[in-house]
Amino acid sequence: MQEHKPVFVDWCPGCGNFGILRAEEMAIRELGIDPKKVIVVSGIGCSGKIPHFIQLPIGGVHTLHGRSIAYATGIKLSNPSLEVIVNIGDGDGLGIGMGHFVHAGRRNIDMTVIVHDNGVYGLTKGQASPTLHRGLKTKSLPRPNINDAVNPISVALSAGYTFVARGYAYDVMHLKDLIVKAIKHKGLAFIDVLQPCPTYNDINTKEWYDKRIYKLDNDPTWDPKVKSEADQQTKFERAMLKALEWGDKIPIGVFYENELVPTFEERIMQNIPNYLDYYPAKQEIEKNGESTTKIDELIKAKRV
Amino acid sequence: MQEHKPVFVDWCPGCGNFGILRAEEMAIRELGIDPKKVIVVSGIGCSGKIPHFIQLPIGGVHTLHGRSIAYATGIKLSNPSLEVIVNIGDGDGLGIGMGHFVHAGRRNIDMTVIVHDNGVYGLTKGQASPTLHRGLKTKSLPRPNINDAVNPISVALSAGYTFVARGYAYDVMHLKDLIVKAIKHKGLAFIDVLQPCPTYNDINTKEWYDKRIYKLDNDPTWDPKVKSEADQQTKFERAMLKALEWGDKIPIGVFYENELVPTFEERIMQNIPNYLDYYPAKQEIEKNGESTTKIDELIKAKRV
Amino acid sequence: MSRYSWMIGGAQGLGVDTSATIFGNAVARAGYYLYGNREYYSNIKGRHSYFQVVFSEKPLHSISSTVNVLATFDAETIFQHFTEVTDFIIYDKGVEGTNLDMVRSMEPEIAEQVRELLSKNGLGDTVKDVISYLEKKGVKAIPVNYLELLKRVADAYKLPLSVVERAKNIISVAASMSIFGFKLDYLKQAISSLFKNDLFIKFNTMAAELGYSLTENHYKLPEIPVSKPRIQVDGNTISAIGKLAAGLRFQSYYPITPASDESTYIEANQNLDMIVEAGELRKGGAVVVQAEDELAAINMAVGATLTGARAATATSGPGFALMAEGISWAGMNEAPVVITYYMRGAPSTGLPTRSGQGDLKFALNVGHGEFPRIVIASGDHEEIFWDAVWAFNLAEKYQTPVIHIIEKTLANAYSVFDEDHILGKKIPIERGKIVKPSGDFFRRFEITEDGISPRAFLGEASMFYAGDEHNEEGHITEGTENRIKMYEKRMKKLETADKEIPEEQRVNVVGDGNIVLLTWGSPKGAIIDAMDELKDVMMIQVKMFNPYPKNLMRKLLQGKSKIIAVENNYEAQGAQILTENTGIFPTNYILKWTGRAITREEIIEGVKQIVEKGEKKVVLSAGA
Amino acid sequence: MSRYSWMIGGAQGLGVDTSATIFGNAVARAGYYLYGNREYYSNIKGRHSYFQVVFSEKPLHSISSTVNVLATFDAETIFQHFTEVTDFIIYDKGVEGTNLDMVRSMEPEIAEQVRELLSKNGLGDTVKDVISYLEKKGVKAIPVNYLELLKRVADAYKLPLSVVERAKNIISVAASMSIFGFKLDYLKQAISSLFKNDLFIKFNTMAAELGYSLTENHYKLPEIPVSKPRIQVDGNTISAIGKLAAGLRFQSYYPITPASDESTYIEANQNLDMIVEAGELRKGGAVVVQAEDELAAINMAVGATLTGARAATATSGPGFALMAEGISWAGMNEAPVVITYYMRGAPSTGLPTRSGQGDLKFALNVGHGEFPRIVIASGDHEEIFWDAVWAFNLAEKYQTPVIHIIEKTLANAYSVFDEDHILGKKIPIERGKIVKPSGDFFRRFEITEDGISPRAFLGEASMFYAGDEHNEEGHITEGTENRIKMYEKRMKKLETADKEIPEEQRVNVVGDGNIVLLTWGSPKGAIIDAMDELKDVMMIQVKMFNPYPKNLMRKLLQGKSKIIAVENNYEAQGAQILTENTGIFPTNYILKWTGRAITREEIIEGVKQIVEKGEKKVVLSAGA
Ligand SMILES: Cc1ncc(C[n+]2csc(CCOP(=O)(O)OP(=O)(O)O)c2C)c(N)n1
Ligand SMILES: Cc1ncc(C[n+]2csc(CCOP(=O)(O)OP(=O)(O)O)c2C)c(N)n1
Ligand code: SF4
Ligand code: SF4
Ligand SMILES: [Mg+2]
Ligand SMILES: [Mg+2]
Repeated sequence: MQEHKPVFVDWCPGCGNFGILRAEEMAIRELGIDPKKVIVVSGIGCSGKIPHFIQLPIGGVHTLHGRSIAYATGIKLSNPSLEVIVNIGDGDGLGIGMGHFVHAGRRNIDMTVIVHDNGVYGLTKGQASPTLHRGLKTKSLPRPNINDAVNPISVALSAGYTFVARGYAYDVMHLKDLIVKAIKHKGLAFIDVLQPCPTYNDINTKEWYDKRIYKLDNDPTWDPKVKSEADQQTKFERAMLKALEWGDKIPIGVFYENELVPTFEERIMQNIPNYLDYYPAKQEIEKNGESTTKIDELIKAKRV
Repeated sequence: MQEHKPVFVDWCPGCGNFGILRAEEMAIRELGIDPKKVIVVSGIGCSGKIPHFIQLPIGGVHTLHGRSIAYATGIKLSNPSLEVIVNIGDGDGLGIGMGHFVHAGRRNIDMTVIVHDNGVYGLTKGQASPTLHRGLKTKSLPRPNINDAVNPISVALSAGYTFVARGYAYDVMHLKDLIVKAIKHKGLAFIDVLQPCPTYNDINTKEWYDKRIYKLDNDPTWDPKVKSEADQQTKFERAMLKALEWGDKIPIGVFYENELVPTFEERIMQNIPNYLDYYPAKQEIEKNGESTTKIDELIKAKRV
Repeated sequence: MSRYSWMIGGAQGLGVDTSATIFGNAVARAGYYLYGNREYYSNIKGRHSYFQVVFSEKPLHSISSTVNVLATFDAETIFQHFTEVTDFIIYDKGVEGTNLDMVRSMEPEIAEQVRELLSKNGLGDTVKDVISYLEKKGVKAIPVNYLELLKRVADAYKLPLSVVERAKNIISVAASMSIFGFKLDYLKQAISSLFKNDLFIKFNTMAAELGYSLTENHYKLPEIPVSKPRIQVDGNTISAIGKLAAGLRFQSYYPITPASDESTYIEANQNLDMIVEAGELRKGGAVVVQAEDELAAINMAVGATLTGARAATATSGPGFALMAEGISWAGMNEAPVVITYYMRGAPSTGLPTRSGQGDLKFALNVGHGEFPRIVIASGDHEEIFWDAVWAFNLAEKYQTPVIHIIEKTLANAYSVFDEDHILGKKIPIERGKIVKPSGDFFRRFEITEDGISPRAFLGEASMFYAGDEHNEEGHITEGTENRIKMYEKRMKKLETADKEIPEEQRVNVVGDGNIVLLTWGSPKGAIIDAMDELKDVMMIQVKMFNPYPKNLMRKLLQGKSKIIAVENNYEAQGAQILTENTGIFPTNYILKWTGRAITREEIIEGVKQIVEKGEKKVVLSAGA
Repeated sequence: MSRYSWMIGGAQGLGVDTSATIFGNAVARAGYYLYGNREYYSNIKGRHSYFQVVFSEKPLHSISSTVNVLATFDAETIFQHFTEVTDFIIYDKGVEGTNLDMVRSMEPEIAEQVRELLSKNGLGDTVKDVISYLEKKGVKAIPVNYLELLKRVADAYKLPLSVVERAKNIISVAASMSIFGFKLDYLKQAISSLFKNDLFIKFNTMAAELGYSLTENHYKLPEIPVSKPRIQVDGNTISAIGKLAAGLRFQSYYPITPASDESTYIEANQNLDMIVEAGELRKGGAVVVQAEDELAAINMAVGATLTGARAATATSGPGFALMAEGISWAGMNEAPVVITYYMRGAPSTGLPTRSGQGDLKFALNVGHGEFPRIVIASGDHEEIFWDAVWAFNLAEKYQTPVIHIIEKTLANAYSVFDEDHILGKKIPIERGKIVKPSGDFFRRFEITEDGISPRAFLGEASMFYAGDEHNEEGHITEGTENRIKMYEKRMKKLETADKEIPEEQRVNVVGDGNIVLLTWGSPKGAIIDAMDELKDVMMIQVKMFNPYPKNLMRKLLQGKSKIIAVENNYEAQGAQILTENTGIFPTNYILKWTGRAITREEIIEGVKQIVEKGEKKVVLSAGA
């Protein structure tokens, strides 16, 4: 068997996922990180296949529906030298995975979460995803959607993500820039990517988005970055209000950016001072077939 | 065996849960609902025991950790004539149950969710719950909490709850009023109840709260109720900003109230017109040991 | 036996299923019974999918290893299936020059195998090479100029080529009809009945005419007079209809292949008529909720049962795994929830669109702790209907979760059978011990002799449920005496069920030879269909695994020369359950875990290997 | 055999555990081995809890049905336990007038039983009635005026009464020490070593002196010289230490009784020293994450294993149920995750603070699909340590999830044993086939003869994992040939393990009589302790359920006159696994599902019932 056979990218023609794939590859290249240190963790769905399709020698972990953030957490915390990117579907990450999505915000681990937001459960044939608005009837729905939509941006802000952005799958360069920023960001970064699904979502199409999307950066006064404690409250509130904008105008770009919140890794270091130098994956637990770990003290503390 | 032996209320002396119990009983009495039509659904935790302790002949369903909203959904939708109240712990409802908590907001079923917010996992001996703030070290924690807290009010608002309030376990009359309003509210109501746990949470104590709590109603201009579509955006934004207030001053009362959003029951009626008259639990599916359901059309549609 | 096998293949998303359904429908109109099996990748567009239809004058339940007529319109189908064709291949003249490397959607490993086979025969790797290989082996190749024919259709209706493109399928279906000797009219009728859009009917009818004239009647199959109406249904649909007939009024689900089509069907048909008084219809509805995950789905359904509604969920492996905790609560609280378990290729995400029987022991032991889990498994489409009804009756009689297993292969396959196997028969509803409470309080968990407590519903009186061990009132108690009795009471229900349900109802037995083919679920079909060519065999299909029909199984297996476990898994889990219950081991195994259905020929060949060659275990691999 | 049983009881939250630990510690100082068992309600304050300590010159592993000395300071303990006392009861003179109705925390059913028993003996329902009942039966009652003694302590240290209240415990412990004839000094030492706060040490020491002088030396137990250091540990702690010794560096968990104490201990001791070069220590740390739920907990741990860290989670029934899907992914992706499964009273929430063995078959079959699940179960505290180490070695050698079962009873019980059973012994670490990849790409799932692929870690080269069926590179593939081989490769690891692990290592055998007591987990202790009074018996304790030691079991059971399954469940699940694997059925059963541990006397009595009275099945119920 030859090394690394090319994998057939089996998304539908015209799928927005191609744009995300290209943007992510470009971002990794631009950052000049050793690809094998980049671990792309995904869930289940059309979106979940992305690690297999990346044309770089990365590490790919295609996990369970809704659980990729948990896998990523285990990977990153036991080897913080890795660059972890989580690609989730909107059903995957914001439907079944909503609990993990919110709780990740409470930890602020230094990694990046990218949602492929197509409004549908693609791989199971087009059911409504949690980001599809109520009353909409996409192609494969027998009737209009009866659930309200979640707002990924406001949920991410509420949850404590310290970098919150929205991108658009067909604006690859802009998305690439967002991914670069998200990866560079110290803390948990979130990008909601509007990703047309030409096969099942015939409402939020390219044409539909093209008419509505504008860039936050167009406004020269828009500065989402928190620079001081004092800044925090105002920037957060502004981001939150901006997050509510949806309809005729849809903003893309960075909503909020805050590096003043300590990362989870930093919080661990309060308890394990040499954590980053000698992290779990690095520790030599065995020598000549024997345990290296000294447990004498623990046992002797139990002496009677 | 005699009918209905009194159940020993085995919460710790001084526990805030007693206040919630009393307020809930009073609210049910005040509303004059037939107690057996009131179904109190709970999860697992000290809070989860509440249905057993209520001194009224209610229906009680003590479910699984984190899943009570799902049980309640099944109960309410198959018998919408019941009055369903969900009592959840903060670990229960906002930790392991966070996914259901958020998605319930998307449905707006006409029921009431009450969180016993004590900052700890009481029944498992005081670990940090998702509402405990970072850096706090309550009695049973070996070290300060390293996770950030979720904000139940802003998450509920983001999720789409149409009635959002906060109460205080030691202000029983105020809490009773909130519960009455929540039950009367047409749609999904949420009350975050600040509930001191004298056994494990030695930080957010009665003294601590008594100093900080104030009532939203004290401000005569505070009117959380959405009265028109136009009202919606402003009232929501104001509630969201208010939700961020925490620290020296902690508001209690109603943050947001909106009956313009159709309930899930109303949405079902778009598809099943006589749903409320002849709901699932009421339908006679059997007659003389035989099925009453006509399937002839369905079968004949498959003829070749 | 006259049994014909036809197959159509093509890239996912191009209408292969529809055309196979139309073909089947047309063949059924000619008076034939049939069985059609669908294979597809976990992909929306572009990967290879195919549909095999087998037909005969007699009812059928399995596919074949070989294909009489293979209808294709792309290169991949030819590369993937040419080894299976025996008589005819219909193919696109335009792809003759396509070689293996050009078919990017084909998995590299599969391309490699094809390349090897061809080069062993001194051939290159183009479609043309394959066609000459086939012709040498006596297969008749029918080249079609699809493009030209489609252009004609497009021109006739002034439509862009892209709109009529899928009529390719119909052309190849029509050519097949002609080869078999079936009337074109049947195809036209099928087209009219299955397409909704008039224009579609028109241009497809034209395509059918064009295709039909491409070939000649080779098999000259006679028309068979049909006296009674027949229906053509797949497993998802017949399960849905069975559940509605059984009185299902609440279904919660989370999308998952191959289960969600059942829920979609129920939702689309949720408005129902009930014959409440003689001659009087009352309208009601089944509520269907798309939950946020399977944890919610199971617990919503369990909650619904407490109000008296018949409630269920449907899922497959990954979702079922998430339901474990909820099922345990249902067991503890004696909630009659039904879980329709669509079994697919596992472990984990596995082969999500393929079949498998690897989860049986998981289903039987799901959830922590001891409580009665009734598990039944269906072997064909008719069984699915009746088992769906049975499941609800068992659930309510024994007040415990019931798991109904349907494999992916049956879910997506269809068969044709006589309508009166369902309509006109009594559909029994047994709701068990339901009472109207008299007082304010109701003791939901009263301890009784047979373990079954009278049951009333939330809202009718004050009553309590708890996942903790509870007393008769449903309140938490940790006392040992109550624990012993309440636990025993729950477990006793299984003994009661074991006494009440005749063991004969839990096992299907066909034949009484000395060689036992011991199976469950879908392999039943292949075995039954193979039995006319096998000597001295007996099929034993276990339909209920808990309570297990131990006594009958002991009796049936007594003194048999061979007990061959036939299953779609590696461990022969059904046989392991036999051993656990009876101490009897199978002597041999015919196993398949590729995710593809077992064919009739594989059974014949497998038994031969065992009986004649003395093989202990035969591992099957047929199917692309 | 000289074996003494002591018990202390009182409302939850009042220090019953601490005083039992102190008592044990003091008794151990006198040279005795001991075993202590903890029982408590799922409640934080107010419900009844108790601790039984059994001690002897020889190592012990079980509790007793009866109690020589019962130390109490409230009424409920007397009502709940007076039927168990044989020799002494220490009680609060102040509660003599308390009657059953006044004890609101007692479950009504239990109160009813007590009332009945007393009234049958013509007695009323006060503590006084109980005391006279006991005195009539020859038990010596020792009334204590706790209030007065406490006041003296409070006065002496100028403390409010509420602060010194818990010294009640120490008073009764001290009185017990004096009855047994142990030196007061040992108690003082135990107090000094177990309390951190100086003031606490002081006033408790005073309380000890007061209590000690209340009674006289009755048993006159000799002091036993101890040559080697001994330790006193509970199951949670020794499991945690075992895991750290094994190299655990990542543990994710969600709080649950009785598992979370293990994680708390690990977190509190997460900073570790490693002997990396001879004589050189290097500091490292084990990361512990409190996850948002068990779904996250298992999947975090599985993720961590992919980086090369030894990773685990710990949970009990409800949490384990939520891990099913993640375990299936780990099986599919050959991730060496360890799950420490603290088994408790089930189903559902069940008896969350009591013990049980009802989840064995769930553990063995958890997760959809077929993949190797290695399951081991420990029978005592020493085993827990070594099995924790074994679990990680198995997981990494066979690259598959390993489930390590520890029952609640062992988790919360403690025993005293010789320190050198752990320290000074070689703690073997076998990491299996770990390689450093040479190129850019690493084929993680290479198909090999023994089913085990070389393993490298994320970050070392490009590699892929997928829950879908995958090829050697880890990319999704649905081809049948790969499916057959990759599936077979995974399953083969179980065969390899079965070949490599000596069956003798998977079974503990003691004695070689004709009557087999077949068990697993905690009942081992009661059986071993009972064996000196039983004739012609043999204990077989299965330690590994998968791969099952079939050959050895067949050999061991051959020709035995009786095979008695002894388990803490209803179905005798361990025996069902025996049958599934060997076709052998047990002849008899001794079963207990009250959530309380099996006592030594229950085993003796149970065997008698079976051997002498011909009972088929004995159901046990000892313990309040
Ligand atoms: C536990 C579980 N439930 C259900 C599924 C079935 N499933 C596969 S893909 C998918 C939906 C994917 O939707 P989304 O996350 O939006 O991704 P997309 O395909 O749209 O990229 C589902 C529900 C599964 N794999 N696992
Ligand atoms: C699936 C599952 N995981 C863990 C537990 C253990 N558990 C019981 S109570 C509890 C925490 C309760 O905390 P909270 O919800 O805050 O309720 P409180 O006791 O504080 O009222 C936990 C984790 C459980 N019962 N089920
Ligand atoms: S179904 Fe939609 S999301 Fe999935 S590959 Fe096709 S276009 Fe993309
Ligand atoms: S532990 Fe806390 S929440 Fe639980 S009963 Fe005691 S005081 Fe109340
Ligand atoms: Mg999607
Ligand atoms: Mg809490």
